[in-house]
Amino acid sequence: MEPVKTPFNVMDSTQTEYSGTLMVEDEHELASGERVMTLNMGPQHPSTHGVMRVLLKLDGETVIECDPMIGYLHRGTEKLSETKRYAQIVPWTDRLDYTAAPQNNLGYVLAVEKLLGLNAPERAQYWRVIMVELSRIASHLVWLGTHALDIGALSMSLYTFREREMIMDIFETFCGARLTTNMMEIGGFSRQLPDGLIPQIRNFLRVFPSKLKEYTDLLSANPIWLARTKGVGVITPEAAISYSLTGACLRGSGINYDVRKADPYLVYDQLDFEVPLGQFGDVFDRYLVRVEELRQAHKIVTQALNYIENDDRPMMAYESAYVMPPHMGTMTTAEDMQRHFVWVIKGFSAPVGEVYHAIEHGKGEFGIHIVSDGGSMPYRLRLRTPDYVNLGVLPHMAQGAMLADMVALIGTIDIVLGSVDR
Amino acid sequence: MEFFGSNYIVMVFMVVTAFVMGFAMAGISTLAGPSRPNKAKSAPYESGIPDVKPVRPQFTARFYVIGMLFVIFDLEAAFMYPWAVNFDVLGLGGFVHMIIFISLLLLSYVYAWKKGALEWV
Amino acid sequence: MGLIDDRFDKNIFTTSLDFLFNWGRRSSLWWLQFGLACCAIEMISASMARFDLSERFGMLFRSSPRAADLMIVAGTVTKKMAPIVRTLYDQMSEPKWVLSMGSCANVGGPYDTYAVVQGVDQVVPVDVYVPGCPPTPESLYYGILQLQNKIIKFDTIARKEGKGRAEDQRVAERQLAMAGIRG
Amino acid sequence: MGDQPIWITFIVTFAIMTVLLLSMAYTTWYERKVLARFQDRLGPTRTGKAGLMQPLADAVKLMGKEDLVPDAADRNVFLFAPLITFTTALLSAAVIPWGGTVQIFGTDVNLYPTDINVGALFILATGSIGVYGIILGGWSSGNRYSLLGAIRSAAQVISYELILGFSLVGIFIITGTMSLTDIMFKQHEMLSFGPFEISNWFVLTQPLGFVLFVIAAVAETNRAPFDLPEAESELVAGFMTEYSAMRFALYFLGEYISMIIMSLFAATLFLGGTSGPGADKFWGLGIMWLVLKVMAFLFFYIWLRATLPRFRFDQLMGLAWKVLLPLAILNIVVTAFFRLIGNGQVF
Repeated sequence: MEPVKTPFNVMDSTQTEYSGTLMVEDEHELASGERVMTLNMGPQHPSTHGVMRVLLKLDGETVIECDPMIGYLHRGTEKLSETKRYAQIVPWTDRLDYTAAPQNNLGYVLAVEKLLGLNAPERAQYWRVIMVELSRIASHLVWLGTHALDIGALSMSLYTFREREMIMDIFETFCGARLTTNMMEIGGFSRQLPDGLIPQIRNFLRVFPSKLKEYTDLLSANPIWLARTKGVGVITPEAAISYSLTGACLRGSGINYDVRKADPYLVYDQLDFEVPLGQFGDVFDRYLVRVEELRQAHKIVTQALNYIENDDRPMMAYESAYVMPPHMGTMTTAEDMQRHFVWVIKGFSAPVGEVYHAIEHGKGEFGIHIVSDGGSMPYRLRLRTPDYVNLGVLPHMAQGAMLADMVALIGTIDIVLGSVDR
Repeated sequence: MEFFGSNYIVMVFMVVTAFVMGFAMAGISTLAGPSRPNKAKSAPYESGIPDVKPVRPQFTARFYVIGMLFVIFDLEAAFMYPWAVNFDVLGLGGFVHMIIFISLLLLSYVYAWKKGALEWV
Repeated sequence: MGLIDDRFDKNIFTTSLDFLFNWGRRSSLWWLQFGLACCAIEMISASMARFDLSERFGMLFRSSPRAADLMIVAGTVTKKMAPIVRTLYDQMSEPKWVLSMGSCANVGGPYDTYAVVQGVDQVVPVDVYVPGCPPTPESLYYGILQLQNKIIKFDTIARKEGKGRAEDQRVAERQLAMAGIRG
Repeated sequence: MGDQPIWITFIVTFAIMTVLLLSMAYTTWYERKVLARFQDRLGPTRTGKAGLMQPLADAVKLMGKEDLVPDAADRNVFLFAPLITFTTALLSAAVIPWGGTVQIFGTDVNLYPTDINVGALFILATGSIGVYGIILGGWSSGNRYSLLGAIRSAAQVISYELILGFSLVGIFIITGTMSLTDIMFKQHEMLSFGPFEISNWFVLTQPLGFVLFVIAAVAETNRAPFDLPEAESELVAGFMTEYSAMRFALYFLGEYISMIIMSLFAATLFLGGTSGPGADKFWGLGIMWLVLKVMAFLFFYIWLRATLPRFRFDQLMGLAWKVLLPLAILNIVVTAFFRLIGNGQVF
């Protein structure tokens, strides 16, 4: 029998002759007569947040040059999307920034809805906001934990992941999955809200502020934490703009740009929240900005939940032809059954055109550019992932930093390699 | 049983025992552990990058500065111990001498600080 | 080196010693801190406060492969990453185990593309596969428990004639058992 | 040294070394359990009751691992280096007293291996030799992380060695001796404040020295927040990166034993060693008090590890040379001055 998939022929490193060629040309002498030491961090390294590789040139412990190398997790998501129908692509967006799957879902779904000229019902929009903001909290908690762990505050990651588990439970109640949620659908939500979801969210909202205080108590006034983060990795506002940073990296430098305010989507213009800004653009400011964003996200979820809690309008834009008919109708009426059949077998044909839609992701501006040729699959789908763009500033920040600062700098950008490499 | 150096017999005994213990423990894993060497295994580890040149050990000059400072200050400390032990005997005279000594020490310390020997970067 | 390994026939001493070593290996599986993709986050979740996989089972994160026993391949292995996974596996000291976590590492998962290795078993030998995309921490538990059961049955010193012989012996034993079942 | 046949000394010495090795194993268990409680976890539970067999399993596993020597390594140095750290760590125990002379089965037994008149210096000296193990191990590995870790470790340990040494001078001034046994028994004397009587622990008369000593001791043993030589997030495993199997374990043993030794040292110097209620009536109680003090110190070590982020290298060196060193010298001068007044040699 033929093998279904051809085996990948990996270089068998047990057999390769060991020649040591990689680093030879990288070593040279400085003007002071000292030798430059080349140090390779990653792909397997405790603090590169996945499989990034950073090649450092060191003079003693000072970084002269920093060269981030990516692509170790390039999985071809964009290319793969061209062979999938619009509604099928959502699960792949989960796996871009896997700490914040609902946000990726939302970015994609909104882009498709823009292409189709579709609007989700208000109730669905509010629930989207709730889920996305919860996911923002979860993603920031992962960032806070790992960032603190890199700098050496061991217990922090355990505390943040403890609260993150509560959000994971909420997601599990809502859609059945913890991490890769596949939560959003084009047109709203077709599923009913499960029992016990709202008390669960309420419980989280009640507990979270005290936990947040616990984190800041542990870090914000800790002299070692301040020494490690203040004045490290400074990005001036000009540099932040010229590196086209977004998210907390940009706002940490004091520039007020948040897609939720600048170009409101969903119902963000009806919600009351503030955009925290940094002052000096160093690692500590970005830490403060993100911690404040946690508070704001908590505020947003509370508002949205208060508004939508006792609502029982439909969650799906069933009037649209692009949306799968309701389950009950499929079972009872012939028209709906036919529509369902066509939708499942063939998908819908999107109008010809080109759209770009951006959302404020936990890590920055997450944009999706779809080119449609009128078929049921995108002709081209381009992802503008925030951390890929933000990563570009690493060599700039690393100039003259110390080796130990590198882990703080990598942590402060908040990269997730699934999203960087796509 | 009291003779010169009797204390140090115990030390020798401890050194030998500790060394034998350590040697035996390291030996057990040599004996009991498997051994399947290959090319990649004996290459230096560098975060998984397969083909790396071993490093040539070289230190930055700054480490030598710290080393020299240490030698200076540790010698001073060595002078200080006998003084401290005999403090009651030496009395005020010893105190004044030591103040002068420490002042000289501080002078060199301030000099080193101003010269930037204590700055790492 | 390796003076007593693979050198003796099975007898009461070798089997007891084997049991002792296997018990130690099972109870103290230090794992290589090595996350590739989404599954890594679930792996980290599993080792954090609620699940505490890493400490309760006597496992510890080690960053250096030299001191690690278990490699959890958590996530998509791309073609660019595969040689590095292989190198890391080679650089781990014997005895070592590999746990393939998640669909991507098992078979390539949803990524049937030009960039992705369709299963990490094409690169390194895998002991336990944990299905799921990503597997929940509970699934990872189950995989670890399976691996522990596997390790305790592993015989090292008694494996006199090498791996092939031991495999043959296992096949023969299995056939004998099957014959017994069939009557 | 009191009158006792040398074989009794050897037995006592051997017993102390064995106890140290065992207690090291259970220090790892203690650390894992306490750290787990700090972090809302359980710690080892599945290997033996409450994970009590865990250190044993770790040891057995490490014995059965492959002992790797990389090609790039300087083979002999690489194999020898861990033994230096391990041996010197154990050797420090030679001068720590676990009590005075006691009667066991009608024989006088000294509860310490030896009592040299430079005991405190001896521990500092063995600590410095221990660095050789680290620096040789890191240097000979032929690995970048190891080399950086080794250099960091050397610079750090020599800097804090100095502080450690200076912080003790105050005690030497007060006691007029460097023998740890004498220093310990000096603290068994009572101070009376009217109706109250408290032990004359040197933590009361040397508070600044105590603080300096504790900071330097944490740094000296390469523990958090000074754990730069093996800073996991930067240098993978520091100087231990290339070590596997028991040689790796020897470094581990060395680190934990020096942690215990430093705790013993601190307890003896500043917390009265075996002194405590009832310790003068029965020597076993004295040992129990000492063990309790050591456990408190170990708890403190773990507490630091659970709470604090890690220093950066320049901050670490700056702390030692710019803050702690002047303070240590100030402590010496002030102590000497007050001693002069106390002796009536001035004014």
